Amino acid sequence: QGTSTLQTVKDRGELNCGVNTGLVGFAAPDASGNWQGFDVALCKAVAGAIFGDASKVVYIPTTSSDRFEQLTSGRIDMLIRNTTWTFSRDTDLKMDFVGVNYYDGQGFMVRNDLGVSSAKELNGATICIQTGTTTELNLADYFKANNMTYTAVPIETNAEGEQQYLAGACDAYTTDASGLAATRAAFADPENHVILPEIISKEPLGPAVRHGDSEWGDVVRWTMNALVAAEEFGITSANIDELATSSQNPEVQRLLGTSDNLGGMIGLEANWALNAIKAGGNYGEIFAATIGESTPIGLARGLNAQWTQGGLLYTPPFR
Amino acid sequence: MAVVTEEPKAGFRLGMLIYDTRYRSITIQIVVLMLVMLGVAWLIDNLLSNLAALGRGIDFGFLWNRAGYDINQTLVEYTNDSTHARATLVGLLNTLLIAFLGCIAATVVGVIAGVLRLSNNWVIARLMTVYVEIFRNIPLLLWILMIYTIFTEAFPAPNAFRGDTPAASMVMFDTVAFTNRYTAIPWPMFDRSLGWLPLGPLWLNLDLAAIVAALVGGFLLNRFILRRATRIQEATGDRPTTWWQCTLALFGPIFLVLLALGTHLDSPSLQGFNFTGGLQVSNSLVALWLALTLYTAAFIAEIVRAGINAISRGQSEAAFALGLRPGRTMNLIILPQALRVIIPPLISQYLNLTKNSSLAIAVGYMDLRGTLGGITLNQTGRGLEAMMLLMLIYLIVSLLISSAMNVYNNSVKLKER
Amino acid sequence: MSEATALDLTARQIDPSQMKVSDEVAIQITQMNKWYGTFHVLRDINMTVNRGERIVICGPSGSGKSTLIRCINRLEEHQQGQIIVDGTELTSDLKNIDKVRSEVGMVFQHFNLFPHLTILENLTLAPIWVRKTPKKEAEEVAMHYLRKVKIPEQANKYPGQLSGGQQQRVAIARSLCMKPRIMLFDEPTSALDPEMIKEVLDTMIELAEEGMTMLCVTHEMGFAQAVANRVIFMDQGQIVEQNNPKEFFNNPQSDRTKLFLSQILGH
Amino acid sequence: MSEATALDLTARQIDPSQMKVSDEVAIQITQMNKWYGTFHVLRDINMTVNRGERIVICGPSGSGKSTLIRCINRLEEHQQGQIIVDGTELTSDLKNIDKVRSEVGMVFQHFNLFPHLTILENLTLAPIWVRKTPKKEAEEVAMHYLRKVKIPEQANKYPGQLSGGQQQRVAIARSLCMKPRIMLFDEPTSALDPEMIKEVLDTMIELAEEGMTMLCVTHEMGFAQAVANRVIFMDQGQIVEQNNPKEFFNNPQSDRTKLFLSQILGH
Amino acid sequence: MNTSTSTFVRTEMLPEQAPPLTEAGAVKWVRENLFSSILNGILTVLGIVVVAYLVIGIAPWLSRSVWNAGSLSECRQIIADRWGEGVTGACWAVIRERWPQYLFGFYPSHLYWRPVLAFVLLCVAVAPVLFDRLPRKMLWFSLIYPAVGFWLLWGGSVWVPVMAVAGFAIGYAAVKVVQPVAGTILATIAAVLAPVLWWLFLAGPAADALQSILPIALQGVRSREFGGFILAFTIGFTGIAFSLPLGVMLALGRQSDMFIVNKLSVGFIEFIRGVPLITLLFTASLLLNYFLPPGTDFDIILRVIIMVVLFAAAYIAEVVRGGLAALPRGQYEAADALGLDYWKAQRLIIMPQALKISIPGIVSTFIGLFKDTTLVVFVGLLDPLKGITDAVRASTDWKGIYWEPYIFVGAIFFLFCFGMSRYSMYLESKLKTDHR
Ligand SMILES: Nc1ncnc2c1ncn2[C@@H]1O[C@H](COP(=O)(O)OP(=O)(O)OP(=O)(O)O)[C@@H](O)[C@H]1O
Ligand SMILES: Nc1ncnc2c1ncn2[C@@H]1O[C@H](COP(=O)(O)OP(=O)(O)OP(=O)(O)O)[C@@H](O)[C@H]1O
Ligand SMILES: [Mg+2]
Ligand SMILES: [Mg+2]
Repeated sequence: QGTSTLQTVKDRGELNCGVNTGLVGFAAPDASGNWQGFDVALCKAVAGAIFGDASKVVYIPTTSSDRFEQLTSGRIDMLIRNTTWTFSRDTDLKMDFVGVNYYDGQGFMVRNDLGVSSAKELNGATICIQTGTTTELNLADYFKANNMTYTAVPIETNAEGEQQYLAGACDAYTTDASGLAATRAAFADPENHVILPEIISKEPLGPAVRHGDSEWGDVVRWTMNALVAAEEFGITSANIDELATSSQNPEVQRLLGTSDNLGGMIGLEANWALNAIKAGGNYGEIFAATIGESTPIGLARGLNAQWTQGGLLYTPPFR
Repeated sequence: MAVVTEEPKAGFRLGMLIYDTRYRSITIQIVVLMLVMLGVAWLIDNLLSNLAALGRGIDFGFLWNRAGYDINQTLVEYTNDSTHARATLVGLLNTLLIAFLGCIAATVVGVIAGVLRLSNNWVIARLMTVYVEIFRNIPLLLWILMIYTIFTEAFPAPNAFRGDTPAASMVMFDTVAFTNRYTAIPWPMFDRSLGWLPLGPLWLNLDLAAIVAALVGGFLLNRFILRRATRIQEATGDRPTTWWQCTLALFGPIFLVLLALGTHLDSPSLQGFNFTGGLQVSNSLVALWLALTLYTAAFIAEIVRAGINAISRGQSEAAFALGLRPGRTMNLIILPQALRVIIPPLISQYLNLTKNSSLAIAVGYMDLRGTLGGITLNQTGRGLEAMMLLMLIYLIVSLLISSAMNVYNNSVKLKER
Repeated sequence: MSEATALDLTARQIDPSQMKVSDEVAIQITQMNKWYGTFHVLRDINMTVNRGERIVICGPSGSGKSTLIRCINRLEEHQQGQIIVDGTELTSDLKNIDKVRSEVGMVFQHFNLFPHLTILENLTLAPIWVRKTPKKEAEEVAMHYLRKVKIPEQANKYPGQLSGGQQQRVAIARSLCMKPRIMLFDEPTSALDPEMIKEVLDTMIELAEEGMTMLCVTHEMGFAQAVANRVIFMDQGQIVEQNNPKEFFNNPQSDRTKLFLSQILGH
Repeated sequence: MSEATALDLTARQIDPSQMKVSDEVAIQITQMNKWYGTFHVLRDINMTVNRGERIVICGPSGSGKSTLIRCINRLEEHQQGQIIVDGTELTSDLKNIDKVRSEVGMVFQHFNLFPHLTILENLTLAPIWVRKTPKKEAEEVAMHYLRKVKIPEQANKYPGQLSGGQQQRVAIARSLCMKPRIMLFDEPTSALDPEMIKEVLDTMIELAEEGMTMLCVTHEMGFAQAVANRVIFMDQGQIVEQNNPKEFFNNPQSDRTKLFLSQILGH
Repeated sequence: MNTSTSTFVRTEMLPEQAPPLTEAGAVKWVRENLFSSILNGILTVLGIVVVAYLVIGIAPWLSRSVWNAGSLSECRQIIADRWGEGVTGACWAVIRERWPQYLFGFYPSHLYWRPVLAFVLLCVAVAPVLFDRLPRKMLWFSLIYPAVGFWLLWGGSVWVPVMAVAGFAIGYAAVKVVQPVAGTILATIAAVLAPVLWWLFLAGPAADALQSILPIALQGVRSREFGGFILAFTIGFTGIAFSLPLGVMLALGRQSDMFIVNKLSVGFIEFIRGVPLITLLFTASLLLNYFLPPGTDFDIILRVIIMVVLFAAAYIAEVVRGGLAALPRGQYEAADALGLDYWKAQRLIIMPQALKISIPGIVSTFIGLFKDTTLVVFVGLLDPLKGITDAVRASTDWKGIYWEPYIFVGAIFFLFCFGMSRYSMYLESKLKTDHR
């Protein structure tokens, strides 16, 4: 497309953000129609970075089958729909993944009374899977590698999958571990279900943009990095205004736009990161507010902790 | 005589393109054709430039790549190592299977409901009216979801059959188990199986072929017997009783073939998480089948009712007055006429059912839409190609069905003055 | 109706009273009553028809003429009284009904030919399936009657391809193929165009000349005068007057009859 | 057909030869040929109709009478020869066709009234949409003609509520509302019950008395004798004989005409 | 008895008598309607058993309905408290709490009056079409209703719909101006070309200009905020309104004896009828953009509506074709003979009759279309059946509730579809006796 995405978005005055049609914790409309969730927060941050106003986002629900077309056809500017970064998606489908906002892996959930403690014991089981993701392929590969058989019950949506699983229509429910946790948390009897220890795949979930518009990719990538960096530097939505004026840390100053003008290099205002962080807080705050342990989803940070705490979050330096 | 007119053959004027009946229709057609071609050219031009901008072309090569996913119901050999093309074939066969089963069941249910709706039994007629109205006026998707939910909610999980005092038990002398995943039923196995015959990419199951041959043979034999009865009737006036001969002809050959193949029933039994042995008919198939059947049957019932009503009372009265008994009247007079009225809309219901089976996705039945238009599309991202192929296949199936209908229509058209 | 045809028919100079009427009783109806729901449609019908009699039934619309005639071959069920046809009483006994129906032919106002069968098949259907006649023989009989109604060349056409008059003649032939001893006609000409009425009436007159017992609901007074030996006038489900045609037309007794006759002959 | 009506008409004692006929040519047909596919339905038709003439066309069924009359306002297309109506030649030029059609009124056997419109709407439709007459004026004209055909009180009924004869008179009035200079009738009475034929014929006779140019396909010989100043007899797509009514009926020349006349007057 | 002695004259007419007992009253009714034969008796008993079984199965559940609760677990608690442990009951509280979502999706709640008003006006607009006793003048409102409805639902500047409507006025004016000068054909071309040019190039700027002079606007609402039954109604009714004219055109095309026009219509109709609607919807959501100029992006609801319209139009075309075929040739001939041209004959004579004949078919196509609006869920729109229900069930409060939402949605669909089918039956019976 002729003009740059950033310019298009600025002209439009709104960011079209492709999200899940409804996955609690990541992206789902609440009863009054406001979108909430981990993915949604990133949309808000990007909007904050560009416009200084986190509300200038249009959430476009995408299904697993139409999400890539929505992006390549330009109807959405960025896709942030718990989408796994894979080689073929990055190359063949002409998309650019700009980073990973959640490190996930596929796991299994079973009932306690099934008496299974390892995925290796699932030979012959009936397994509910949500179609249209990488899960089918992982599942097939895993069972093949372990020389086991299974019956797949393909399910269109998570809600349907839960229902089937709870009604006992399948022995195990498989999807990304984050999703399993979220699902289990909402059960009436979470204690009767276990998530098996095996994580059978790497599922780096991240935002994707169209291939060939690196400037726009940079905006999204560095907005995300800014959130991670903010957590690393202890910048929170509570103290950010104070730090913006008083922080002596040069990197914090650069990040918040008080020195240098990093924003100008990617075509944004100087205080872009400040606005991005203000939109929903830093990575840790967002995590805690949407999917963290205090929420019904109750996910631990795990791999998604800062590198300083043994996790994989590691942002390149802002300079 | 003051005739103010020009010779018709006099020179051609431009206005004649519009005001002369000879040229007018040609003019209009050319304009329409040009507009349509312009439109199509515009679309194709957009398509090409869009694809060029994305750096993609139309490429069906993905069909020959490894599919990588499993399908829970396969009528032909399929593993996750098979190609996407094969997955498409599996999906197509699943679509055809549900369409076939649905059409048969819907016809049976629909005809019964339609006839009962005309019955003079007040309770039954009302009941059928309620059934027809309820099913016709509520979206099919809702029926599919509801019936599927009933299945998952109402039947026990397979592990309920486990243990010394199981919560659930099998029915029909421990041969059939209804679970919330599938219905496990006994299935014939052959001791002296004939094996498989390779035919290109597909394998022909010789057992199946033998059974089909026996069925067809029995059918032909039955027809022969009926023909013979007609011949005898024509010659002597008396029609020999044929019902036992027909029964023998219809079922004899298949019985012999099954015997020859060493058939025994393989009953399902619980092993591990699930039943093994026999045949497990997945609930998604059964629920979808039931929903499609009941929904379409409601429409068929109306068609049947209208068809029978369309035959005037005078026809049966005339037959009665000639001394024909009601049964004969039905067979010789009413049915042949009603069928002419019924069959064309019936076939378009078959078409609808086939197309509606694409809602299988709602219950995870892997039909054409679920494989080619679902997982394959998602995995390869080839939306344009997959959708075009999907439409093409549906279109071909539909056209085949409707051309069969046209052949039939033309063959039974009533001769008029 | 069309006076032309009426005149023409009488011009044939058949004297109805000359035609043979035997003493044998063909149809005997005694104190017959019928209701549709609560509507009393036939009231105390008493009637005897001798073999060879040709009876015309007339009366205003809704007076129960069709119902009466349809009771005779049990297309309608009566609730009280007796109907004896050719010695067989009509009860709900299926065998009796079958027997009566195979003795009695019926021709309807709207022909009721079977549109999916050829003329020949229409004619042979009942002989083959009810009388169990071999097909060949049935076809010969059929062709005989087709010749009699003067349309043998139409044998392999379908009813839809024939004119109304031709169709009605086929309907008569179809009844005749069962060799009935009694023929019932329910307004056989009232659905026909005027030109076609004549050809059907001609066929019926021929039948009458051969001594067939006939009951005919019709308003063709020309026909009544030409062949009937009795005219029955019905009103409100009752037989109001009954007389030979001459008397009936020239000297009606009841007021209702007079009124009725003035209406249909008036114009 | 019904001799009663025929007699009645002649009883009016109009002498057709007294009605005015001008020398102006209204319709001129020269060497006209028409085929349906390969079937040669009209052969070398030559015919001149003067303004004010009243021509009756008769002939056996299938002889091409309807086709001829329908060619005159281009409901059918002819393939050879010339048809000139009121100075306008009928070619494939739409303007000429429009012109001719607005000069020529046509009445069909089956009336072809528009069942979804009231009588008044039927009558005003063409004046309003084709002649662009203001509605009010069109309605006045319509009422005028309805009075003329003697059913002004039916103006707001629907065609289905009228008897056949009334419907046909409405159809005539509908044509007249376009103020045509020539009227074509295609068996206007053959779909009517005998009682209704007269009322339609009366209307047509009135029209004739006013000097309308009329071409009428009909078998009503009474009508022909009463008003026609020429009778054309067609057979097998050709004009076989053409004469004034008196000569035509009393002294037919061709054998075919004789045969035909004997058939329709015979019974 | 002898013929000559058979003279008989009734002097006194017999009075009507009551039928014998077997012919009337409840006894007869039961005997004839329930137990007229053994088979019938069995069927009756069977039917009663089935009904009883269903009632016994469902009635207790229904009788234990809870209307006030904040979540499913609360609901279950209430049922357990009230009717004892282990029994099940219906939890209608979910409907009570979420009905705005079922009706309006995520339409801003302070603007609910707009869709409601639009719906009320829709009834007003549809009334004169449905009931011909109402004054014909109301049809003018029906004609401009699409613009009114659009403005109420989506909001924005009033001038956009006004300018859109102006296009039709311009087309009409073009005819009036061109026809006397250049004849019908050119007038037709002008009638098509002028509005199209207007819509493409002038309407937008004109609306902007007027808006800046005389700003009248409603708060804009985005398509994405549509959901639930307003989505179903919007798609359903727009689909109905636009598929009818298109279907009529297609039917005329298919009846036409012009080879190319005929074949194009046939090809289009057969193609659309040959593929499932769901694939067309996917085309709308996935592929349409490939076929449009790079960079165009238009509303998803609009795209879906276009597909639904095309789909329904193909079916309507077949229905109308049946109606056209049922018209006697004489009607065409009479119109010709009166000098009406093709379009006038179609408009004044043929279509009014053909459409009347096809009403049952058209209505059942509409019912199908309305039911099919539930399929938009597969392209990510929040239809009432699955879209909203899934959204409701995704919330922690109402996780695990199945029947109540389904029954609620099903009941509303039934109400409307059944209403439509009854209306068509009313019309059919009315037309049967009409003008007779
Ligand atoms: N199946 C029926 N159920 C109820 N009433 C009926 C039925 N058939 C006929 N009737 C009524 O019975 C009365 C007699 O009907 P019938 O057809 O015998 O009259 P008809 O003398 O033949 O009249 P027409 O000359 O019009 O044929 C009429 O009032 C009619 O409405
Ligand atoms: N559309 C048509 N296509 C082919 N043949 C036709 C068509 N219309 C009429 N014919 C044939 O042309 C011949 C003349 O028909 P036409 O209707 O003109 O006869 P007619 O003299 O009016 O007969 P009738 O008295 O029965 O109305 C007939 O043989 C008829 O079968
Ligand atoms: Mg009768
Ligand atoms: Mg003719």
